[in-house]
Amino acid sequence: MPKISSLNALAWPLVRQIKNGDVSALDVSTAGSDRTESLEARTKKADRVVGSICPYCAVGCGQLVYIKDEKVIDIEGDPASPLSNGCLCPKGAATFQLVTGTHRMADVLYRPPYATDWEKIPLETAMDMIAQRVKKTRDETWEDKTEKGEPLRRTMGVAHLGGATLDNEENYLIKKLFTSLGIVQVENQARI
Amino acid sequence: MAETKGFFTDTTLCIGCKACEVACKQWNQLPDDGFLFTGMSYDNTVHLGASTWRHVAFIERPVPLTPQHDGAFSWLFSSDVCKHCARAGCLESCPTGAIVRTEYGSVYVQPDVCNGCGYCIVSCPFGVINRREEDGQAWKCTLCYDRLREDMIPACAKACPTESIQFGNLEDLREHAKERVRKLHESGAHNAYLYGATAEDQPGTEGLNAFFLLMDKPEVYNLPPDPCVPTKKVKDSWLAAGATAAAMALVAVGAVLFGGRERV
Amino acid sequence: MSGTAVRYKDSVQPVRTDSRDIDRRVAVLTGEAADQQASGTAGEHAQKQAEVWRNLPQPEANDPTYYDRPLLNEPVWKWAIPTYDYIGGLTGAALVLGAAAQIGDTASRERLIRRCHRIGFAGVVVSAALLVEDLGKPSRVLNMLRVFRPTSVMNMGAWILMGSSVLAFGAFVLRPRKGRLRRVGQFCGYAAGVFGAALATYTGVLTGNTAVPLWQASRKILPILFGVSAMSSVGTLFELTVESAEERRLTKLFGTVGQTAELAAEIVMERQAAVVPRVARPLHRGLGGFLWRSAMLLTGTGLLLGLTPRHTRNRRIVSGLLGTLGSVLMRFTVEHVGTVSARDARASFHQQRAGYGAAEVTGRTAAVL
Amino acid sequence: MNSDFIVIEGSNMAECHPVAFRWVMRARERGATVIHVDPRFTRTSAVANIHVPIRAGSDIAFLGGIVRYILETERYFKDYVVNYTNASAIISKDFKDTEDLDGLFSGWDKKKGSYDLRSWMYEGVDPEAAAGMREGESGKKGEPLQREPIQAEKTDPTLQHPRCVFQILKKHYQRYTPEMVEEVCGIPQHLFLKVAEILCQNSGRDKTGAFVYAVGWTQHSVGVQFIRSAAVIQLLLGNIGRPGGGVMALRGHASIQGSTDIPTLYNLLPGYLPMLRAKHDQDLKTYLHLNTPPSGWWGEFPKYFISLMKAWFGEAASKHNDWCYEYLPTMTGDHSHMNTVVDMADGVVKGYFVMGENPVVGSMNGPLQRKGLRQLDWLVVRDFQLTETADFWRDAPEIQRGEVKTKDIKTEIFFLPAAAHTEKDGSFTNTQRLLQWHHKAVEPPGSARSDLDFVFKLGQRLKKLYWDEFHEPRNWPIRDLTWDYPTQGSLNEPDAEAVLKEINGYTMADRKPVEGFTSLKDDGSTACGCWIYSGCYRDGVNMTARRKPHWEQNWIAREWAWAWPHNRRIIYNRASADLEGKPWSERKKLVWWDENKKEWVGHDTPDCIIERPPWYRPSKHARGKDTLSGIDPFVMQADGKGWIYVATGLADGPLPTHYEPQESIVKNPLYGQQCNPERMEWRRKDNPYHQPYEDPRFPYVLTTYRLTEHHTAGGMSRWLSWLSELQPEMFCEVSPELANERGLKNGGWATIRTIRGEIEARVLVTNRMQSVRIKGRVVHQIGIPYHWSSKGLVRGDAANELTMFVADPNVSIQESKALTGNIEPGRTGKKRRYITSGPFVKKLPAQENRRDLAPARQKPQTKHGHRAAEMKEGNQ
Repeated sequence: MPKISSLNALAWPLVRQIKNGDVSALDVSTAGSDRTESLEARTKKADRVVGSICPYCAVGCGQLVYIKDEKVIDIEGDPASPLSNGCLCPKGAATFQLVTGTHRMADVLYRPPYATDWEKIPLETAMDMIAQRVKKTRDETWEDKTEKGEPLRRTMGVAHLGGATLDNEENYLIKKLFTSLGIVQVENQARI
Repeated sequence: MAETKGFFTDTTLCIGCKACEVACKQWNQLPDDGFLFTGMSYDNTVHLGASTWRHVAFIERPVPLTPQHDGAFSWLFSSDVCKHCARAGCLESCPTGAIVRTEYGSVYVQPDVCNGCGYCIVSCPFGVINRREEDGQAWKCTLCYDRLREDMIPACAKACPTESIQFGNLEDLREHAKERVRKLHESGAHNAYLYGATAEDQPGTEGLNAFFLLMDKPEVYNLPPDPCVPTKKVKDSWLAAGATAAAMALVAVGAVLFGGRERV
Repeated sequence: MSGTAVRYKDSVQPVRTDSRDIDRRVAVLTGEAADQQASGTAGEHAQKQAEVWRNLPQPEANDPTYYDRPLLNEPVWKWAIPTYDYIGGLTGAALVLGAAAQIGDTASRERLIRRCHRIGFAGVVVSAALLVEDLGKPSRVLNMLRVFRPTSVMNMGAWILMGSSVLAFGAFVLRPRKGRLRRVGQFCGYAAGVFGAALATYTGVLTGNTAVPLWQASRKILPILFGVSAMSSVGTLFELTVESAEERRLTKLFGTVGQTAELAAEIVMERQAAVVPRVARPLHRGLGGFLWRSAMLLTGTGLLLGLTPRHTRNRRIVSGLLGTLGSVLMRFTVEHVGTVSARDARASFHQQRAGYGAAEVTGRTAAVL
Repeated sequence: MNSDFIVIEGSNMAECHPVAFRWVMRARERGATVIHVDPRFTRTSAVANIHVPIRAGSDIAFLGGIVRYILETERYFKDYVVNYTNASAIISKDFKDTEDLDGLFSGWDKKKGSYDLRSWMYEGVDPEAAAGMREGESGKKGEPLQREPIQAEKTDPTLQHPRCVFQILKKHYQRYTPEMVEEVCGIPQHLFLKVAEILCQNSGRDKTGAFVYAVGWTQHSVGVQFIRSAAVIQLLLGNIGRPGGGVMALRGHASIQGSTDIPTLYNLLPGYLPMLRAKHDQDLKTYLHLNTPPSGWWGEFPKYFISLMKAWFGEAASKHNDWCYEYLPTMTGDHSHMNTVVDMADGVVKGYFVMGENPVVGSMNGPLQRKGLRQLDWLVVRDFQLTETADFWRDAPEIQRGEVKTKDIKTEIFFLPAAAHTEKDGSFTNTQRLLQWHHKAVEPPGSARSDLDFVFKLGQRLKKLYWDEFHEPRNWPIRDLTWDYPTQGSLNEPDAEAVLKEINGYTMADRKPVEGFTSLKDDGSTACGCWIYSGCYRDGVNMTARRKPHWEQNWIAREWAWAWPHNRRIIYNRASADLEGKPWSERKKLVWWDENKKEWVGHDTPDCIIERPPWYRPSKHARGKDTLSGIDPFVMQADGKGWIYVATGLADGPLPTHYEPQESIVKNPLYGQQCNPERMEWRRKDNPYHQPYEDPRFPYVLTTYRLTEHHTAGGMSRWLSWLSELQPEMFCEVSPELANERGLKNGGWATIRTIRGEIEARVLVTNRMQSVRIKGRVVHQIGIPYHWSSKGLVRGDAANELTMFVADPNVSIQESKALTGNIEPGRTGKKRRYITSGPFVKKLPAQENRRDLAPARQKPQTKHGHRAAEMKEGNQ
């Protein structure tokens, strides 16, 4: 819409121009708008800044996450990092889109055997179902000993893949839980 | 009035990673420019535009980079950006005062003022500023005006992993750039030179606040060899216009006074 | 099962929103370009436009470009601008003629003056409308008058149009009155003449004052071309309407001079452009070449037809039409060839290498390699 | 950054690790020579001082050539080599080199189809234990850390003894001449010599150089040996444990290092403790015995293992029940990814968890991957969006082509949205072993949860489910598993710091975090989840979250986050000082012995026993780490020396030897043995191979790779418009010559085919793809990035539809960087076929035996890897 102040005679830049005796009217001091005058980096409005690490490759560049009203307003490099000095590669620079993009799913989906479509189910239900599947498969495929009588104490019926994109703590719990369940086929990208 | 700020883009340090392009889009929250496979080496954004304020050019040449290099091939990268000319075509042609010269010497389009007349687009000798299809107004690099206000450096310069994009006080950058060229010449890279570093280097724009270190002809990077802000030449046009106006008046008066009479 | 099933067909491929695809529930967009409008389909749009590079990615050694991509962004102006150029010219010239006609004993020319002022008044209104029509943000048209920026031809134009409008209105409304009002109107008429002259020619300055190589090369001749074409526009327009013998002779003279000059200017423009062959290309090749020739042809035949003695009414109308078409087409052609020229990076490169870049004003070229 | 030369080989650093490359550029500007050895002219080559075009998969020949050059010209760093490496060690009489056996080492066992390592051992050292290690085909073959009680008994400091490592090395590489290098790699001699000379000139007391590699080296059937050859060069030049030196691995994922240290890998327990092997580790005693060498750092082994058991099973783990040793499952062979997939396809594996990975696109032989998924009972996928793996049942290529019907797929699938790194606390371990903490910034959207939360709550549920069955011994581990992490927040997620504290370790008595692994005990008084990470939470401070700006500390930046072990930034840095403990040179000083303080000091944390003087020599009866003398920098090696010659631990030879890839276009010019004899094959109908060389149907070399603009299988980039617009479509890169030969047009379409499948891609014709000349014959190479697939904003066929299952014997990493294939103009259209839906190229008589020397062929049929080979001749 038309800028009100440009109609209001006093705030009319032309008036300012004459006051300033500015012939060219090229400078912001003459032609600048109110918005321009009050312009500032949005990061200044952030409620808090959270230190983070780039989730892409293994260089481990430092990142700063700016939050306002519990929403992300900006993610950029952390100058303090001795590894990256605030730099990011294109992927790292796109982290904002990675974590706030519309591509991210917020629903738990379930595809029954032979079904042609996903259906939405509650998280809790899904967790229960998964736990039951694990137990069932484990019990059915449990191996105690080899024919030679060597100890096995395991199941080959359940396997896991993934970890290189996860946190150490997560990998630790995965390894801890699955090993105690007798699952040996735990693998990740390190092998791929 | 703060000191004049600018970019020095040293193409010999560029690795063509496009971090600058994405960092710019992220900070300014620009939309994508379309998913377009161009067949132009690794360049799929093609040109600066309304939604692309940093653009990395990829040039494959059948000649070695310098005599020191083996093989008969080299690959040039150059991150192009608005030049923020000392004499800026877009600025001087903007009828609304939407485009202004900021306290940092940069050229800034005020999105709340621009009425999309489109005159700046044809007035830029570098083809930088543009209007997006769906969009009513002109857009271009702001030199991160909003960040400068908080003493933050522009997003592209901050992200650049190899310091190919350097931001700072124009004077310091110029000094540093000259030194850099000297070093390169010593190392045998004789075709290294500065593009638009000073008014002497580029009289047509009286120097670029965002200047470059290049290794080949400007045309190779899609940069004009001797650009000129149109307003430098507008005098001729006004004179011609004045003369025409006068002539028009004369003919009119003549026609009125003598043209009306019946010829015998 | 499927009764309760939530369908996730869309999730097979991600949903595009505004080419940023940011989920506003978890993030805020307040960046400088956050308001930039972009439909999710901008992508496909771009797909259609750009053609894939088919050769080896390698610049030509002696005449390099960047994959033959344009250096400049082409004009975004639509039909409204050339139309504006024509109408504005017509208006301006009419106001000039109107002012001139006010000189001396005007008894026999009242109808002419009146008609000029009517055209002038109607013209400025239409011109303003066209100007608004072409803006990306019409609502912001008034920003044209935010500042007085001498370097911006369009800003000057805005003020000129502003002035012309006021004066044309004054002349049109007041001059028919009696006494002081008439004198004011009379003054407005003269003043409108001055502004009209500017209105008729500044569009040429505006077009020439750009980086588009062909327009740049024609920057001296364009104001002249536009100006004289404005004269012919008036002349040919009056050809179409019945006049008193005196008025006819008078306007015809005005128009004929303009038309002749228009033809001459077109030839000169082509010559000047051709100094750097690549620059003149759009005038010689393709649609541009055809339109350019046609415009000249129309103007030419119109002129000849008008000059032949023994005027029948029909012949006048025909010559008038041809002339008018010629002028209109010329404006559109100039617009078109400019667009074509902007697409040709080599036009700029050759022009500047040939010393018609900054060297023209600075006396030396800056190109290093 | 402190290097004088940097060889980037098997990595495209500028493209895949731009920010790390920042430091390479710094070094280059300081005058270092950057050399890029790569089949393609990449963005790295563009800014390197020298680009060396090489035939994909021939790196060992090139590096071997450099070793030979160093030895011939006597340019090795003598003091370093004699004292810090095992060059002087004397090797057993029974050792035979590839020179003698035409490409095989001594000890090849026809029946087992694998090596018996006894003959490779140091003279006078009992090889039994070493042999023991091998028998079980434990996946830990070649696992970098040695545990055998090995220390060379006999050495010859003059390096003249005919059987000393140095002389063996000389002999082994004598045929790797510049001429041979040119013949094998296609590298012009002058270029090779130039590089070799630069390496030598820029090494020594005052100069150092680094090798940088990535998956360009690991993804080969001789991957480990590629890296070994670089290590040999660096040891000879004295470039390890010193500033600007080293052999650097650049890894692709945020915490891929972490997922090896705290392994989501089948063959390891946290901290590189080996997983139990059914055959050997039948009880705790044997397990500890086999893994506790009397010499070297690993003498500490029991402390680490028992502390781990305490961490996992808490009070339940006691001396009486062998610290719950019997709670752990055992291995019976190689259970790595590709075997898992094969087992899926064969119906052995019924349930599968996939977390933050997209194997359908990122792993070998896509069709086989999907075949496996189709056979599953249930699949759980956790990711940001529906990946190709989550949606394989409705838009995989074979579904689109109608060869497989969605309604016929039985697999039950759960998709759970994952939380992003900004929505959870946790630490990543980067490629330099640096643990860095990322803090939770916002709550995850909707039902998205962190994997920590998922696993924790899954565990809780299982404990409940098994409640009534805890009497069963098999369920005791679940019963006793310590799983009482405090929860927090509105989603009451487990507290990641609590987990980190457990990883760091604490004393059972008062639950205080331990100082570091040196304070771990083997009496059950300490618990520690991962001994190498011990110290990351010392004094209850989260060291990994330290963010002290680099400008407030020295260039090593010891106070930024935390590096294992013991916050050491450069490992084996004792080697940066000479025998007397003085820096080799002022320019390259890092750590040194301070006579006044009577301890090691320096910029970095010294990687040695801090108060042990350089002149310390162990007594005869010394055990464990006391055996490390003052001049043994390589504390993780049993003998504290850098191993030029690997006496044990590697499956496929003590010295790197050039073998051709599984699929090559040429015959091995060096030996009769064509391929790595120990490589793992999967000879199945759904995983066929081309002929070993000169397969008329597949005349070109294919190599896969990544681009800056995308991330691995694309799960984190193909859905982002800002990245997608930069590389919007699948393409392949070919040289102008090849384009002419096959009529390909730049920007046009091409179909690339292997016997596994075929894909279509846009063509980039470019001089960056350089054809190499092998014996005057032009070898064309085709480059195919592997980022794209059927989903996302930008799409294209997936490169891994073409690749095969075949792997390195040491670490089971597949070979995707060098294989053969064919290319033709035009799109594939409907006729496209995959091996899973039947063969589609004309059958040739199988010539498998051309792959191996006769004795190497007899491979018994056991469960996994090449041992699983169903010997179907002519399975093409």
